[in-house]
Amino acid sequence: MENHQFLFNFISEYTGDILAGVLIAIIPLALLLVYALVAIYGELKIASFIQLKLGPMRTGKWGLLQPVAEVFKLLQKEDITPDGADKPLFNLAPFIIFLGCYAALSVLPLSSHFAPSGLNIGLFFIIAISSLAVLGIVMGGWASNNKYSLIGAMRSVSQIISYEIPAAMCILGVASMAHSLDMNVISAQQQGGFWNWYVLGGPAGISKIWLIPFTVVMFIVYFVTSLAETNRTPFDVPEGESELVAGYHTEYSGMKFAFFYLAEYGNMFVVSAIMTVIFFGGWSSPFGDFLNSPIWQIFWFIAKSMFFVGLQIWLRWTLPRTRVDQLMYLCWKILLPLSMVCFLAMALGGMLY
Amino acid sequence: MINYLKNIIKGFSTILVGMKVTFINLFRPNVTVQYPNVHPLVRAGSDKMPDNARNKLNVIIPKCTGCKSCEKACPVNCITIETTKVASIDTEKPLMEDGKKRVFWLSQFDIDFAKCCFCGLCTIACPTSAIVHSTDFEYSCYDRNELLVHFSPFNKEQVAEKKRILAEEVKQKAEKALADKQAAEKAAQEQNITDSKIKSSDDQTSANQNIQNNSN
Amino acid sequence: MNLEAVIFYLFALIIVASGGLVVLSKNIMHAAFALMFTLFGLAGFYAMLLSDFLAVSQIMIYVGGILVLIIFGVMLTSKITGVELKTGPIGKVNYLFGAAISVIIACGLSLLFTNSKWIEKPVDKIPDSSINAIGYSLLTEYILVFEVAAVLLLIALIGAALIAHKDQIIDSDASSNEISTNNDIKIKE
Amino acid sequence: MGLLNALDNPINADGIILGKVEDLFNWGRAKSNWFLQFGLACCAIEFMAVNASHFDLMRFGNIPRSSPRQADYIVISGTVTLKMAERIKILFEQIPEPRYAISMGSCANSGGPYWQHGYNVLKGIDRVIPIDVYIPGCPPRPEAFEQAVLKLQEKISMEEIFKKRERVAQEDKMLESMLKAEENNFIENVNKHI
Repeated sequence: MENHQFLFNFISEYTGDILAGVLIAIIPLALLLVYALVAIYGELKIASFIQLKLGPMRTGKWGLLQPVAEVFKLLQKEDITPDGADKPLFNLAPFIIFLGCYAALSVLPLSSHFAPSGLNIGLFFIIAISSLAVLGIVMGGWASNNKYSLIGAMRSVSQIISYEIPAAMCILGVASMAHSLDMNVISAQQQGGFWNWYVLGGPAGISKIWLIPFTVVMFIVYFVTSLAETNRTPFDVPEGESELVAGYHTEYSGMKFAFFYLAEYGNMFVVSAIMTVIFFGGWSSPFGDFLNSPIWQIFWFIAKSMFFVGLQIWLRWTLPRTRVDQLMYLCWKILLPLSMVCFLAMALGGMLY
Repeated sequence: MINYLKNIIKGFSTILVGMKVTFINLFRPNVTVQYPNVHPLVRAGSDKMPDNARNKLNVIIPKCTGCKSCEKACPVNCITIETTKVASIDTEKPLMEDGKKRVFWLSQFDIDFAKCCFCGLCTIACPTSAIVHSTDFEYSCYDRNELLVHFSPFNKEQVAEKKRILAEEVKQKAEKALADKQAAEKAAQEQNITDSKIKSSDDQTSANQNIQNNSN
Repeated sequence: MNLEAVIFYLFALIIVASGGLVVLSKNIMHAAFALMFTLFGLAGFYAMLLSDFLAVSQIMIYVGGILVLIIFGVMLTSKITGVELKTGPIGKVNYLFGAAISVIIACGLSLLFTNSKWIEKPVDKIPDSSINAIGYSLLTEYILVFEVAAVLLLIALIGAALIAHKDQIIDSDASSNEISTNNDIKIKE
Repeated sequence: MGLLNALDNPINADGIILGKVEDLFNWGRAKSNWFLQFGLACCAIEFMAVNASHFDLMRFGNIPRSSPRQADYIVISGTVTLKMAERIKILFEQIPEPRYAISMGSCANSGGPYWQHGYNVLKGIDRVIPIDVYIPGCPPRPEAFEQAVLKLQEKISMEEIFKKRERVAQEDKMLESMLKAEENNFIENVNKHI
């Protein structure tokens, strides 16, 4: 797609290139902040409804202002840096984690006419940049000078690095079918109804039916790895409250903790957006040309992503935490072979169609 | 190999079963009682305050005889009772609830709810069921001293006043006894002196009454 | 000075500053994390040279893989063995020695750069993506190198598995109480 | 011109802008209370009931946190033994300011059944940490706990942020002068004795 920089060109016509770049960069930030408020509220409410209770009710109507109150609260909290902590690293870690999540947002195509950065190797970039989160976690865990933080950080690193392999396999499978790493191109290929989505074998007509089981399994594998990469339940061993106090962010308070919180929810959105792009058609409407204008495409993209965020929250309040060795068993002995088999099938599909 | 695949399929299918359960729960009506809006006393039905709920203790002072059996029964000694005899010269003549004449003022009846373990032994021990569990549970406070509740109807000055009256009476009685003794000794000789003394004490009691009215 | 030059000098500043920190920092963890910024700056250079695939690979392999491994190693050794990982006092002679070596290397490199004849060629068309070209050349021209590297990695993988496996068999009595992985259970069966 | 004067000196009692900001900040702090997951004795069972579906403490914006660094208040739920008192003090000090504490039940309030003869029980948690709200009961009803949370929110929403700073500065000055006076006295005494 040539016109993914439509908005950038539009703004830079009236302002300078640098100013346009800054303005464009603010859009994902605003999206992230608004989304985080919605996601935190959604998490509290869904968790409560699943437990047959009500959740926040007394902050605004139905507790709608609860996340806002939390932001104001966190702004005022004392910012503690422990005495034995490694101060520069301790203070840098939350920003590194947040940077990873924010940089990943920069290549997501919200619509065919708007991606903050139309990188032609967007998928590869997202896999690479999400490793920044690992570094941030190690930094925070090590600098806290707290054994629980350190154990949490080590668990988190081993978990994320292991689960990156099946995740990369899934992304490679789709890339080999789409012959591209550009997220905008992949989204555009899946236009024309949900039958063309890669979770249902991609846009190849009726003869692709043999591929559908493999792509569906691939989607499930990616969903499981995405849970592990964002440290969500059932894979939240790095911050397991029953064993480690709060994992790698035990010693963080106030706004620095808020950054960890924000990055966790931001990463949830990023993995959901990747899932949307590579399996569920990205910004394309599920009903062919129905409501497929560039503005509606933003709606479809965010709606699909939020659906997967909701799915992650739903799963969090369903499953208990796994043990560390079970976690590794699942990754290396189940997800990796499954993703390899599916990758072979999808590569064959990519060669045929 | 077959076991491996079976294991995988079983794992995913059980996760789906769990998700089904939580999904059904997501749309079931909630069971929450919205406390400040729906007070448990007002709310009818199953969630009414139980009869034997161990809430704040209440002392019905007109019923209390000051027998101190609750103080003795209390396992944590959180009840402090002090009684003052009702002086016969006191113009206030209180009655018990059942119409009997009161013998003691309850000059002090304190329950320290910071120590109380709400076991209810005092309510069993009380012969007139003057001390009972009420339905009030909303009395948390910012200062611990507020939990020391004074049930006595008197404040400190009034208690001092009552004590003073009692002391006066005792003194009077002693004087009277002395006078009687003296009178017995000098029975036939000097009757005029005792008459004048009684007259002066009558003046004093009327003055006391005035003070009490002012303080009230 | 146009925008590209500004960005270039920005990246250069990042690389030089963080590289200096890597060398001069006494705390090894600080050095390792400073290395992250150096590698990021290099990735920025690759991106400016229109080789975006290389830039992202740089981030993925060096920042996401090798640096994490380094940090993991440092972390495990320092915290578990209780040894404070810091470089000791170096001494003036060593400083002089190191400075001399680095000056010589810098002079040599700059001589090499100024004297060698660089072919300057205008880019007639900015390629859409460098992935296609890299893929073609890997599977045609450099197929042997590619395969040899692959075989090497496979050998490394098998070797790692073998080492891990052997250790477990030898120490199975001692370590089975502490570490009970699924491997252990299978061996016992 | 009361309004304009108020704008001139916003720190004063009539400050409108800062007053509103203060209200907003107090609102945020009052409505979002994260509590430390921390139970001591039998009151903790009742505390669990408060958190569960029927009484749902989350309605008030109270979310459990497992690290004291991220908590806003601690609930002392149960008997505080002397050994545990030290730990509670450490935990409370690890909570970042502004921090609050709720004492739940008779044991925490004043030692409860052990206030006379419990040689190993702290006679009231307020001997170790400052308590904001005391809940009587053995154990208190869940509703009583919720009422205490409402009282805590009321207390937080009436706090001063900006004036407090001035007051603290004044108090510091007073303390300094007092210390100086004491020091002078001490020196005079020493001189006398010499």
